Order: sequence, then structure tokens, then C-alpha cells
Amino acid sequence: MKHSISIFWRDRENHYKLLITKCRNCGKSSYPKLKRCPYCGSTNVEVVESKGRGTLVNYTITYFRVDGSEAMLPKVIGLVKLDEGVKVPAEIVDVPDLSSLKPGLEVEAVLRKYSSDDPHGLIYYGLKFIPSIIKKQ
Amino acid sequence: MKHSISIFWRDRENHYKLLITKCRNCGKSSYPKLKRCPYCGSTNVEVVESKGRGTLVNYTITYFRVDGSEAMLPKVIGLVKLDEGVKVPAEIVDVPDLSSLKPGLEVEAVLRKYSSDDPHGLIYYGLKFIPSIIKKQ
Amino acid sequence: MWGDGMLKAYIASVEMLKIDRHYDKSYVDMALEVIDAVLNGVGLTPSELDYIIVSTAFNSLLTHQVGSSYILAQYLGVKNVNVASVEAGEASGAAALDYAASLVKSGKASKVLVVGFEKMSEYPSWIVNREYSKILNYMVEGIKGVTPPDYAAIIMKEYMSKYNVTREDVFKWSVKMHENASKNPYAQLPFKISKDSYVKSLVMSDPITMHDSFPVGDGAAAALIVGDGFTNNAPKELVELVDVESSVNLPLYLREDLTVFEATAKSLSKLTSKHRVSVTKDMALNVYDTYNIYGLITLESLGVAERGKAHEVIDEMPYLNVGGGLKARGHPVGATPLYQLGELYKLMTEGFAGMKYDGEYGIIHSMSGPDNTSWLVLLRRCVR
Amino acid sequence: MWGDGMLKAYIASVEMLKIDRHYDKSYVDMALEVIDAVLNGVGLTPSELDYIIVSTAFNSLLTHQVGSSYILAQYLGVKNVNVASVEAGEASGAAALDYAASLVKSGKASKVLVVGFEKMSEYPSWIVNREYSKILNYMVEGIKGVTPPDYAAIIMKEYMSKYNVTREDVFKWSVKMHENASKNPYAQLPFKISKDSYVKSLVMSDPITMHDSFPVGDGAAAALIVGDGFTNNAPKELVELVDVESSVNLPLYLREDLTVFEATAKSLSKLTSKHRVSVTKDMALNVYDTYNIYGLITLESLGVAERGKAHEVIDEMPYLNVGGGLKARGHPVGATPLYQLGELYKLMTEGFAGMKYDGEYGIIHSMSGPDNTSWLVLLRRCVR
Ligand SMILES: [Zn+2]
Ligand SMILES: [Zn+2]
Repeated sequence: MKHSISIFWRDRENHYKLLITKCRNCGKSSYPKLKRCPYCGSTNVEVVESKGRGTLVNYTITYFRVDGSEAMLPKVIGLVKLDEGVKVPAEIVDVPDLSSLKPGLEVEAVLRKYSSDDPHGLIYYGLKFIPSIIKKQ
Repeated sequence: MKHSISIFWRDRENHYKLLITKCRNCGKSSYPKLKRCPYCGSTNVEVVESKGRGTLVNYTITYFRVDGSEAMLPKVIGLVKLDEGVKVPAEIVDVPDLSSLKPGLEVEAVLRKYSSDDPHGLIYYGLKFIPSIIKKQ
Repeated sequence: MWGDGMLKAYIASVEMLKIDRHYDKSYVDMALEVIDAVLNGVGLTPSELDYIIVSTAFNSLLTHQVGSSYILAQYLGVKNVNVASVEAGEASGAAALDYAASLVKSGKASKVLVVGFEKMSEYPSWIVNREYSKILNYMVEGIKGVTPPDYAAIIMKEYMSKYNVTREDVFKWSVKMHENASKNPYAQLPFKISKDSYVKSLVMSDPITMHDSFPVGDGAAAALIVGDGFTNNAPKELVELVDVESSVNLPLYLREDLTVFEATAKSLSKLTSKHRVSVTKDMALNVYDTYNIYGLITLESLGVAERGKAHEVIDEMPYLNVGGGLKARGHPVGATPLYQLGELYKLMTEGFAGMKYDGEYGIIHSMSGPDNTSWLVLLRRCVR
Repeated sequence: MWGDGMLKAYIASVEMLKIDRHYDKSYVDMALEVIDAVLNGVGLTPSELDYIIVSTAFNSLLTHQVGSSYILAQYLGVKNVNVASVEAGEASGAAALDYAASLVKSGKASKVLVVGFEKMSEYPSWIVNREYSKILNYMVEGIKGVTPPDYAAIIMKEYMSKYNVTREDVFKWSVKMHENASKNPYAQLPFKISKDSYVKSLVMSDPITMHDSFPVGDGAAAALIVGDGFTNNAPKELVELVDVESSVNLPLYLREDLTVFEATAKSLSKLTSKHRVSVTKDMALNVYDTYNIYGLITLESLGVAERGKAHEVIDEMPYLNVGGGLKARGHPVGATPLYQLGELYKLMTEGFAGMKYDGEYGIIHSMSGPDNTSWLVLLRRCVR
């Protein structure tokens, strides 16, 4: 086993959509969809969907292996600041040239494969980000 | 991963031989090979090898699944009292007729397969017990 | 030892979630639900807590989360609080209560929330069985495929033969537990069963059937442990968390006698020598019965029944496992001692399962595997 | 709070195992080795202990053992003792010390042995990396493949750009840690490194290289925490375990400023308000530096350096991470806070790494991930 189907499925909204929790008590927004504001603890929150666009706060090119294959390395892991103001940790994919990565780069969310169980197991999909320039081309 | 090679390998003496720890302090014997007597805590112990014969204290026929295949069920798990006086938990195999199992049955140790990692992974071997009557036949 | 001149610790509230396969709830959802219920009940906000002590045995194995105590605090939106998890196998919750009581009795904290949870339904049962079996010694037992129900089966067969006790006698435990659970709104199996329902029940490790063992389920329960200061506005009937004691037994294969729980007996003798309590038939008692046979042996090890005779006394014990025990209430492992506490706390104050207990002492017994470590929690009703 | 009228807790002994890949030792072997050393040193037998508190973060994941506290007691041959494990991610050992101190200060126990261990070499590194990454929130970070060194890398880049600090400046931390470790007989990497050795080091998460991060190793360390009664025969210089405080931070992605550790700062302000201590450059201080950058930010969050300036003060701090920090001493996770304690305890009494500290206070800082929870342990030297 690598993942639990129920853990993934229960949270599928957060894997398939970029959801933001807005607090009516302290006014802060947070990621992902939450029942309670992590800043002030209030349950007086509403959930809205992000437009899926933002800029790269910063990123790393990583070789740190957490599965048995090296095929996918290096990966780019970034912290994205959505236009709605909240930050999201995510993988950045489809980067044509790693040297084009820089803080401030415009990115947008896309649905991609996260991982799969065993060779014949389930495939988990979720959101990653791509540089917006790719879509504009 | 199912097992750790190093955990198994470090303890290989206990998987391949029936070893008994004799305490020079309190006089009690225990299983397996230990650095310290579990009865009195003394480190004044010697390790001897069992002749591998004993009798069944009691046993269970079990259907409790702890791996992905049902092929091996039911299994017989027993508590064996060695002729040297110590008790050992172990799988009992090669039982021609489950109804022949009973407390007091004479059994002896044999080397068998414990389990294997993944279809193409390592195979772990260790001691199990068989009814002595089988060898006598 | 905790003496008379010292600070005391009290139970201010206990809340429980109905045990079930909660596929729609994560461990965080379950824990926050009972934490909320406790805090709302006593009128506190999360940030007023000094500590959140988590009890879980399998969360890192079954939900892939190490450090679930601070993850919970992050979801709760609190920063000042101290958070940590306590684990002692199946007795984790009792050890967590001990840490909480020590914090209060040392004066370090006055509001400690203990939350126990276990998410047992994230994986198919063979994986859950495999992870659960890690409460035995992996290097000796686990690696050979020896599992907890195997030991229960062997112990049960030894017991029946040694004391000339029948299958039906042992099964009386299940029947009583289901009877009790039928009145417990938080029980996973709140229904009665017939005295021979083991006959058609799926065999786990013969003679242990599904009906001799606990159901696998998700659960969470939270308790607020407080110091004297907090109890000013407390209700008239208050429950003191008097003491927690535990002991360790040899692994099963090294025991001379398989049909007695020596760590359980030893823990009681510690409590007896400190507080002069003994266990009586009319006492509120909540014991671990992962398997029927363990419930019976526990009663005998606690001195409330003669060896081999526990099945004859259980009907004379009105306050025994009023929630239905692990057998019928369920056993979400890290949470179980908190359910035991909740049942006793309510029984001693507002009433539980249609009953009210007016005796002075209540005892919770928790253990991991067959008495590998056994914990007793001593509660005392204080009328103010 | 723990006040002046209350019982006090002291360190009676700390023993450590050299950190290494101990393929020949199980977690039990390692733990018993340091427990023996502690008990032999003070002339106690195992059965005289009131409690054994275990600190481990990954033992259930990496050695398949839940309930390792009672398994240890079974190998040790003790039955009367209370045993439990404490876990708070990478800060587990600090929480275990808190439980121990509470037991002593509440009068519940007078001889509590805390043993921390972690067996990090039972599996190939990709599996260890995967399990280690479970200190982050699996549901948000783990499931997406976001790992601890990724966060360290992002924090380091933010820090360098915000404060105009160079790669070389950050790397001064590694150089100092290796210099210190070269005098520590228990260190995993007891050798000096050059100021630009990161250039040839394997990249983990750019710019974090192996030389910016801790080595993976096995280790165990044990401490005996005692009450006043035990200290009658104690040496002239005694170390008091004054207090333990912790706080929780938001997950990294919810923080406004990525370059400060607010939970660390908050924990210090708790200690300051209770004991009027602050952190100074000449204080004995042992901080968590899973990555160089975390060491620097911790110093700033503890107020001993201005933001962005920590690299300028580390050479003015003679008693900073005298054992070489996580970077060079190593980081057998559950054991690490016990190594920190051992280094400080020895530094404050018999001397350590060729140095002796005569100041009054020493502080240990432990945290899980980038400040998810941060713990401070306050020690005080008492000359009798
Ligand atoms: Zn808010
Ligand atoms: Zn002995």
C-alpha cells in the first residue's frame, strides 16, 4: 500500500479544485477548504473557489526521493501565491527550461497525476501548477 | 516493503536455530537468545541450542488475515513447550489432519519459509514445527 | 506518590463520538468534533487550553501522520498550547490520562484536554489486522505471523480446559456486553445477541469468532482534566482522577500460567497499597475485553472472582462495562480508554445507559495485548 | 505553573550512544545499552525505576513496533515500572522530558528514566525519506509529494533574498557545527569541513545539499530525572530541569513571513515571563538545525541575533550546539533532544567537548519540521 483510497477520496474536492477558506471573523483567507479558520479558530467561514492563477513565491528543484523510482526526479516544488492572496504548496510541472523559474513567475493550476499504487493499482489525480506562459504560447 | 532485511538478518540466529537463554542468577530458562534474563534482569546468562523437540501446549487454527493473499489460510499457530522446558510461539505445519492436533502432541522444529517481500522480493526463512509422527512414518 | 497535600485533578467533561466506520470523517474531523463538544460544554475556547494530549496507537501507521498532535492544533487554530501524543499500545489513553493528571498535580497546567482517536477504516481489513498485530513483539511474534487473536484463542483453550469452563460460559461475556451496549448511544454494536450466536459467527482464530472479539471501528473521545481552580463552577457531583498505575507482564510464551494477568493484579496491588481500594462486585468497573476471555481473566486478576469462576459473577456486577466493553461498544484503540472514562464519568454524575452509580470509586482497566502492559485509572466521586 | 513551593526535578545522569548506522544493533539493543550505562552510573537496578518514558517518532513505521515501551521493559526484565512513549514529531524527546518532569514535580515518581531512540537504517533511504516526511501534514503536503527539505530550500531562498545573505554566509553554520562535532565522541560526523564544501555536495532540494542537512543515523540516549530525595548523594554540581514550554505555528504555507519561527519565539516568551530568562550569546544553547538555515532563523527567533544577522553572531557564541548540532552530531529523531540534554548536562557539570560552562542557565530548543511545534527546555546549574 502507498496511499489510502478513503483518505484521498474524502478530500477529493481539495485535490480537484483550488478551494479557499474565508474567515468572517478575522477576515483572513486560508488554504485549503477548512471547517475552521487556522488563524483565529472561528468556524464562521465560507469556502470559495480560486480562479487558479497566481505567482511563484519561491521554489526548489528537488532530488529527494520518497518513492522507489528515480524516473520523476528532479521535481519542482513551489509555493504559489494565488491571486486571491493565499499561498499553496504544490508541484510545478511542464517547465520548459528550469532556468526560467523565478519568484514572481505567473503560474496556473492544472489537473495531473499525483501518484499511483503498485504497478496495477489506483492512480491518484490532483492539482499541480504550470507556468502560464505555456498556455499563452 | 513488508519486512526489513536488516531486522531479519540481525536476528538470523534466532530464526535459523532454536536458542535458549539460561540464567545463572535465577536459574530460569527463556526463549529466544537474549542478552538479559527476562525473569530477573540479570545479564549473567548463557545461550544453549535446543534439540528442537517438544510438545504442543495448545494451538489455534487461524483465519486472521495479515497479508493480501488468502492462499495460506487457515494456518495453525501453536505454543510449543520444548523438552528443555521453555515455551515458543510458532507456526505448526505439515499437519496431515487438523483433528490430530491436541495438547501434548509431539512436535519438532523444521526450517521453512516465513514470508516473502513482493512477488520478486526476498524470501525469509525461519523455524516452524511439524508433528513428530510425520518423520517417524 | 501523589499525596493528600498535593494538588488534585478532576474530570470536567468527557465527550464521545459514536463508534462506526466513519468513511466521511478523517481523524482530524473526528478529533475536532469531540474537542468542540467538550469546550462548548464547559464554555472554554481552544486557546484557553494549556495542553492537548493526544492518545493514538496507530495514526502514523494507518493515516501516515506523525505529529498528529500539532497537526490537530493547526486545524484548531491554536498556537500557545503545548501538544504531544502518548502511546502505550492499546493502553495509550490511560497513559495519556496519567500525563494529564501529572501536569495538573504538579501545577504545570490547569486545563488539559486529552483526546483519543483511532481511524481504523482507511485500509482493507488485512492491512488493519497487520498493523494492529504490531502491538506484539515484531521481532519474535510478528515476523512469524503470530497475531493477537491467536494468543486469545490459545489462552481461551487453556482456560476452558484448566477450569472446566464451557464455550457457552465464556460467551456469557459477549451476551452481557451486547446487552449493555444496546443502551449506549456511542456503541458500534448496540444490539443484543443470543447466547449461542458464536455458532454462526465467522471464525478468526478458533475458538475465537468475530462474536468473541471487538469490531473494527473509528472513534474519538475527549476529556478535560482540570485543577482545583477550575472546579469552582463545577456541578455538585465531581469526579476526581485520583491515580493511574500500571505494570508490565512477561511476553505470553514466557509465562508459567497463561490464565492469569499478573500485570493487572500488580497494578491493582499498587493502587490498594496507596489508596486502600479493592475491586468489588458492586463497583463501577470498566475493563478491557478485546476478547471475551480477557474480560473474564481480568475480573479474576482483579480479585473480584475466583479463578475460573468469573462467568458466574458477571451477572452480579451491575456496573461492569456499562457501555458494552470493547466487545460491543467497540475499540478505536487510542480512544478506547477515553470511552471507558466517559462511560464511568457519566455513570458517576449525570447517569449513563439508564443507570446511575452512587459508590465512591470507579476503576478503568486498559491493557495492550494479553496483559503486556496493564493500566488502572482510579476515579473517585466527590459530593460537594 | 511550576512554582517555588513545588517539588523540583533534576538530571541525575545522561548517557549517549555514538550516532552511526548501527546495522548490528536493534532499537532494543541501542536503548538497553544507554539505559544500562545510566543505571550503572548511578548505582540503580532497573526494578528501582518508577517510570520508563520512551521518546521515538518513527519506531512503529521503521521497525514495525507499536508499544515499544513495554517491549523494552520486557527485555529489561522489569514488571513494576510504568512505561509509555511520547511523540511530538521531531520534538518528541522534549515532550518526554516534560512528562518526566511533571511526574517528579507532582510527587508521583522520583526516578524517571527517559530513553530516546530512533532506528533510521532498517530500510533504504527512499523509504526512510518517505516515512520522515510524515512529520508534515500528509493530507495537504505529503499526498502532493512536498517534503521537509523542499520547505527548507524555499525558506533558505526567501531568507537569502530578503536579508541579502549569501550562500557562504548560511554555510558558516555547517562549518561551525562540524568544528564542534569534531570534539564530540558521540557525533555521527566528527570531522571538520571547508567553508565551500557544499559546492561538491549532493543536492537534495536546491540549494539544500547533504552538507546543509543532517545525516541519517541510528542513535539512543537516556536520562535519569529525579526528585529532591535522590539528590542527597549527588555531585556538587547539579542541573535542575526547571521548565519545558512549547508552542505551535501555522503550517508554512499559511505564514505571512517565512523567515521567522514564531512558535520558537512564543515558547521563549513563556519561559521569559515565568523565569525572567532571555537568550544571550554566552549562554549554553542547543538548537535544532535540521538544516543550516533553521539554525540561523532559530537564533533570530530567540532574540539572540537580529533578523538576517545570525551568521554574524555564531562565532561569538562559545556554547552554541557544542555537540555539533543535528547537522554534524546527527539526528536520530526521537533521541535527538536527549543528546541535546546530554551535551548540555555534561557541559554544565563535568565538561563536554573540552569545554565547561559556568553560567546559570542552559536552553534546549527542539522543533518538528519548520517550527510546526517548537519546544524549549530550561536547565539551571545549582551549586550546592
Ligand atoms: Zn479567522
Ligand atoms: Zn534470571
